Amino acid sequence: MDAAWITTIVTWLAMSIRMSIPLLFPSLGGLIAQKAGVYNFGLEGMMLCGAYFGYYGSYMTGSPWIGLLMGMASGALLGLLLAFTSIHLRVSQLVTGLGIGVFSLGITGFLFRLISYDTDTTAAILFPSINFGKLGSIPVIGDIFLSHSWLVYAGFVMVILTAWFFYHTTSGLNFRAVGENPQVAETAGVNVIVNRYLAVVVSGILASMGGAFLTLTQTAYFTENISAGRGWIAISAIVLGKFNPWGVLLACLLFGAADAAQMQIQVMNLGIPYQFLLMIPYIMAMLAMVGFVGKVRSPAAMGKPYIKH
Amino acid sequence: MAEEFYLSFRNIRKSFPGVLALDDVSLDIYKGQIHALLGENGAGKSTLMNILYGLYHQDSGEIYFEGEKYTQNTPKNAIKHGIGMIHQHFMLIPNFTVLENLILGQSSPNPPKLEKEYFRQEILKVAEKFGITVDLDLLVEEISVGMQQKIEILKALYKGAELLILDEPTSVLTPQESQELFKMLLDLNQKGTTIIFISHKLKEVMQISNRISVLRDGKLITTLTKEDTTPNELSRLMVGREITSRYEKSSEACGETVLVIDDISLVDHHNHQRHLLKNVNLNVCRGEIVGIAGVDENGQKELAEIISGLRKPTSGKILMFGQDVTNYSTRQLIEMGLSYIPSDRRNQGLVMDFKISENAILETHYQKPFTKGISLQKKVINQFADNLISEYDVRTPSINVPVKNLSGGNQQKVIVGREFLKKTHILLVMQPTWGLDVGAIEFVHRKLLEARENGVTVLLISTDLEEVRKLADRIFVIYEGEIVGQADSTSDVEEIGLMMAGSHRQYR
Amino acid sequence: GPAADKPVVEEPAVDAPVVEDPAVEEPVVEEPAAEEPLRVAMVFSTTIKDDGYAQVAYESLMMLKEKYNLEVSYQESVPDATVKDVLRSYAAEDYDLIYAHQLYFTEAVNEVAPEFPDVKFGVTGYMANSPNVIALDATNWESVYLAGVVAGMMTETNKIAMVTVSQSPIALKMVNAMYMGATSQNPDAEIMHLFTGSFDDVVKAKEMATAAIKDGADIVYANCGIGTVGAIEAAKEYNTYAIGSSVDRGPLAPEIVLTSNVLDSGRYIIIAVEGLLNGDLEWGKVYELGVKDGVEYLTPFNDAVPQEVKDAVEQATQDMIDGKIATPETEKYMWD
Amino acid sequence: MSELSTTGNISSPFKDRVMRFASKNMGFVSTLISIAAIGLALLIGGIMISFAGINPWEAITYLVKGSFGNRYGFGETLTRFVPLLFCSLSFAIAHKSGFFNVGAEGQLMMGAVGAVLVGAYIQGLNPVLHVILCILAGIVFGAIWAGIAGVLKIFFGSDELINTMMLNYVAILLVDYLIHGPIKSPDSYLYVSSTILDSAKLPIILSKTPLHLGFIISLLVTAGVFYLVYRTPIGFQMRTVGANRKAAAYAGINIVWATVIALITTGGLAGMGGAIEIMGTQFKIVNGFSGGYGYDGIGVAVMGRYNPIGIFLAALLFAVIRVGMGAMQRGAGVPFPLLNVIQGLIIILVIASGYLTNKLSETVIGGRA
Ligand SMILES: Nc1ncnc2c1ncn2[C@@H]1O[C@H](COP(=O)(O)OP(=O)(O)OP(=O)(O)O)[C@@H](O)[C@H]1O
Ligand SMILES: Nc1ncnc2c1ncn2[C@@H]1O[C@H](COP(=O)(O)OP(=O)(O)OP(=O)(O)O)[C@@H](O)[C@H]1O
Ligand SMILES: [Mg+2]
Ligand SMILES: [Mg+2]
Repeated sequence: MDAAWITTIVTWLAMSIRMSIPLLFPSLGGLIAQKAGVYNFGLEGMMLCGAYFGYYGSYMTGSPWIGLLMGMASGALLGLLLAFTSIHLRVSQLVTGLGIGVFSLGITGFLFRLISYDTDTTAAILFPSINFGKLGSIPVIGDIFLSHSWLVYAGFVMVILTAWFFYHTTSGLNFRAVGENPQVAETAGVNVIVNRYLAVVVSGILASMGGAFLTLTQTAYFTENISAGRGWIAISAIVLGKFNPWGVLLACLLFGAADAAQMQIQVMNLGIPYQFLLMIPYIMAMLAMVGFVGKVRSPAAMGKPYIKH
Repeated sequence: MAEEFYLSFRNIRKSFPGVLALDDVSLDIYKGQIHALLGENGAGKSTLMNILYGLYHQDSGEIYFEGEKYTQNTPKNAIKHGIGMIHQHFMLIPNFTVLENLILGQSSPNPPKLEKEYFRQEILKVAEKFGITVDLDLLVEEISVGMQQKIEILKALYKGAELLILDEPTSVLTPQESQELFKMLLDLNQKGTTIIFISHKLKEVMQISNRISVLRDGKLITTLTKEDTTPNELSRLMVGREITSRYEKSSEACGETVLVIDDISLVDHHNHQRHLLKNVNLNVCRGEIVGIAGVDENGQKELAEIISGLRKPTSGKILMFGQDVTNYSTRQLIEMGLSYIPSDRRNQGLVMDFKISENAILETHYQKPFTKGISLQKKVINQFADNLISEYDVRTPSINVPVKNLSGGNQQKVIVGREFLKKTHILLVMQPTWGLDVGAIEFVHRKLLEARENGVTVLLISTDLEEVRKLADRIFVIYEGEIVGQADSTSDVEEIGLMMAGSHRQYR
Repeated sequence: GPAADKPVVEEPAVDAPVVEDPAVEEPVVEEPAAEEPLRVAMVFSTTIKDDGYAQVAYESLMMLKEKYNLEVSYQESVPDATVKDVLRSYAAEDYDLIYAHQLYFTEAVNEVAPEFPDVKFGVTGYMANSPNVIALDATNWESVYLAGVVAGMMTETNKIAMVTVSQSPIALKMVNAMYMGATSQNPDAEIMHLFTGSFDDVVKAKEMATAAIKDGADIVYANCGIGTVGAIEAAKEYNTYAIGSSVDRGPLAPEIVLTSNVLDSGRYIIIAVEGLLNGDLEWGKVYELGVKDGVEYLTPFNDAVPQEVKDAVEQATQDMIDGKIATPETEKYMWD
Repeated sequence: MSELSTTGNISSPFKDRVMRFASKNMGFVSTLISIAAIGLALLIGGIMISFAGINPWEAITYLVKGSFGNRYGFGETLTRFVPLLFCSLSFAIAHKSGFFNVGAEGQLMMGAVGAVLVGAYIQGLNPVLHVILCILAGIVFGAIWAGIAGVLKIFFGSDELINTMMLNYVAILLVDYLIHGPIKSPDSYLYVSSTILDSAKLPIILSKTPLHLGFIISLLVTAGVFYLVYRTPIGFQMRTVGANRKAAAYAGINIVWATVIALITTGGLAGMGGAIEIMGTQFKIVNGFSGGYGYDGIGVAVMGRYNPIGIFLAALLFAVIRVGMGAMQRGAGVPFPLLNVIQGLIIILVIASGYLTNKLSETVIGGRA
């Protein structure tokens, strides 16, 4: 295999990882909410807010950390809103989510216009890629795995944490029970309401981190609707990943890789109509569902409000 | 005055949309006693207990527990106060393992880690102590209802309680299993555990309880001590009339054979070595009740599904009125006059979110008179449903109530009514009286006998040996998918019991 | 196909109003101030905050508002599907000039205009079939051709990455112009044409450019809406030369942005409004404006660009004005 | 157990009277509640608008004037209403049949393609026939698109949420491809589809407005759909399968058949919406011609609580938003993002206000039925 090919593949893999992370954070967020029985269809909106406030914080204070915190705070607030409507008011989680999406699109756009109304948008300070010193320059490995900013690795760590929490802690067991059958959980003395609130707020925070990832590591600029539908893909990544953190990771990598592959093919200029190339990730997802995912079992109480008499 | 009692309910009132479930109920429980709650379906037994345990909240009234006013009734608090409850509808999560279900809510020895192995040991100890054998690693959805019941019991025993509530714990146990349970209960009671026991089976109540309270229509009728009452009095108090427990039926010779089960076998999809059913042969005559006795999960469900066209056998034939119907669809069979009362009312028999009226026409909706041309006839349907709830005594504010809001007993009556009210030649009934009160049971039994008189062919599948012996002309015993023996109402209970348990067989 | 009904190119030298420094516009300012102000409406297909095409025009509109105290109104993010309704509503609210700033609005404008003969319509497009319509557009290729000249001479790998949103006729025209410009100086130059499929996906644009760079491209030319920013960032990260588009992208990365080809999309509305005020604009015509009209140009080069390149661009510009350079194809890639 | 008076355990004569009124006019009351919610949303939005230095009252008046105040706006509103109605029906019927169809957007697009193929390329038909054929084509294309997800669900048990969502993206790209090549208009300089022939266009029913016959059709279809679902055996079967597959099987209902019908209807409705949008207003496919009708349709169905009147009102609301917000921009110069903010607020608050309605109907009528 000649050098050109190797570079192509290396680029592709590194790119796949970068493309997956902005899906991974919201997917994990959505997963956590859904495991507790609440559908988070607000991921897209929460990403947008994360992206905007991440950008804003970093650009105002010059510290991406403060940006990240502001982004997460915004996500937490939206999470709180969704938690309230779905847990206390028991109204449609789907539609509240859609509403949060539209609202966030608007509010971020509006605020963005307030801070900059002239042509030259101002750059935010980005998180640098971690410098692994010598390791970084290991040919293939270095380029693929050691060329990213800390948030990328944080994403992977989150996967491990979530998996550990779900399957290796008592609170994780109770947590999953809440999503399977709140009444059973309650009879076992588990506080359904608290668990669900936590879940949804955390999911908001994670989703907003996904957004902040875009403006704090990928591009230094916020643009209206920068999340560009990733929040929706994230929702399918959850099902594709069979509601399991590791599965979700694979699903996000699949989407990322497919998207990256699609770009690589464009670079090769094979004369395939670009629309078909852009379809690849979506078709892949469907094939994956049929191929090796099969029947997915969602948490039994997902989307169902818990009524106590 | 409340002080002297261990537990006191004072003027408890609880209403659900359109239903007054508990109407000013006051009840006292002595420490160290076994106190039984009796009452018709929908009388309010479960609701009262669910309130104590904190699943529901009373609209008004107080609870006094160990001399103090017990205000914060939540499950968490109940557990803290040493109240344990075995719920009527199993509080188990189907796609969690048995172990996970048992650990749920327990605090780990070294948090936050989930010490599965530690719990496994602990639980196995308890299980052993009470002689319960369980595979902790199976998913709950994979185990039989009877087993699930035992898991519920184990859960309560493991968590340990000073006050143990059991809501219809025996409804799916075999007589032997029930006896084992009672041994445990008495044992616990010796050690000072107070027990509240809900059951529809008067024998059991008389056997183990010290005091007995009767609820009717959400009101407390009376509380008696076992010594100064009798089963007949109790049933009169519950239902308001005498209940006969013996039926005499005309013994007529077998007419034409209507239903032939010809050498049916069914192989397990997942494990081809395993037979769910093995060479089952049966002939059922017109106007005869054939009972199939057996411990739960010995192939009864599969047999019923094959007869009703929901499953195809691996080999063998089903004949009805002489035609081979093995490959008929369920609808075709229904149209031929097959009626089926499945055992799982909540998942198989009813659509819980549908109104009573809609559930009443689940199978016949497309036929005249319910459908004319392309449209459903609301009026006709409602009349039909109204007639059903009055004739079958379904306790509900209206036919527009979703059946999920009915007490399970009343849910069952809806199914029974539906199946009896449509044209029926062959009646396939499975566990027709699970969770029913004595009145309702007698009612269903009478209906079955009535059908028999009218020449309907009845195949009665039940784990309740008493029931089978009472009703069936001929009894077959099924064990691990095979018919292992035949008997009749005169045969010796012991022998049948042994066959059910698989430790004895007539056929080879 | 489209080639057939390609817009007729007028002799702009005559028709196109010479656009001088606004400051000199004295006489005009007086009269409109007298009677009640001119009412001008503008329709955009994207957000006006797109850092380019729409935003520049929006800013011109605001400038005009100040200068001639116009009464202005605008609607942004109007989908092609509903633009007719927007135009009609504006006409009903009797505006004097309704300007639709988007090629894809051309047919709608020409369809609606006849319904309102006494309202003037303008469109950034290619067709003006009714006497109350003007269509103004850049050649959409001349300055790209010049950028191509730069790219062709500056590339060492002979691989020039070009990121656009889609394969619209305009996009193809630009790609081909880039190709012609580049090959005019360097026959071995190749173009890698990449699509983001979206006007606002910055991240994707950046990844696309990255892919191209990794694949050997050493010049990145991006013309993909907001995405352009992302593409230039990629070039910055890999310290590869980039050429900006539609507005001056120098500020984003002065050291690597060689130049930007500006299509001054802010100019059309100015021409339309001032033309209406001075009455020196001929309606029912298509104006295709380019290098010679100062609507298209390259921004000042950065220091990396050697003199010979500057000269070559100089020369090419002259040839263009003399009409020595043929219009590129809009149908297919000219290299296959 | 003894029955309760309809007023539950609420005393006080006044409350009593309120309750009795509510019990008789639940629909009306819930509408009032929603309107109050909209009012609140506009209030909050208004405050933000005034931050942007615009007179909020003026802005709000433009919202109403633009969508109802003048003849054209009125017609435009009802025109937008049509595809919204179709998409919400599509979602609603899928929901009733236990199929989570978020794919109306894609199905609508494919329906439009069908309409263009028949409408633009089949010549010399008499109008009535041509129109009917176009609509049928729309239905078929939409149904096929939904059918893909359906087949995958029935035969591979794969989740329809993903598949319908993915199929939306695929449809958008596919349509984009088609208008770049196969069905590109030969006489346009742009990449748009061929225009359908006059014989396939729906007549305008309100002169000097874009309002077309599709509006009437949509109302008839709504009636038809609800008749199908609640008054016919097949509808009964669809609902049963949706509510409890097992019980349906035990009742001898043919699950596959019922599912197939459900799929055809859900996809067909969205497809029909697309066809009618083309035949009534757009006449050709331009890029991004749907603009999210499919997604709004979900909101409409849920807000409308899956009942005809509810859906009618909710669809109207969304149409008013779509049209009125344009007017707010043009008239009062409200910045575009703020319009999204307001729209978002309306959606969230209206759906949240459903809580009150639920509470009321529980205490009043009994049961969450
Ligand atoms: N969650 C609920 N929602 C609505 N109605 C309810 C609910 N729980 C109980 N009910 C009604 O309250 C009444 C009492 O029900 P409950 O379950 O206490 O009866 P029960 O004595 O347990 O009957 P069974 O012997 O069948 O278990 C019944 O009519 C039932 O329909
Ligand atoms: N949250 C709820 N909403 C509506 N109905 C409910 C709810 N919880 C319970 N029910 C129904 O009300 C009835 C009474 O509840 P309960 O748990 O006491 O069951 P039950 O009456 O003892 O039924 P069974 O006899 O089948 O075991 C049950 O049939 C149950 O299905
Ligand atoms: Mg009960
Ligand atoms: Mg019961």
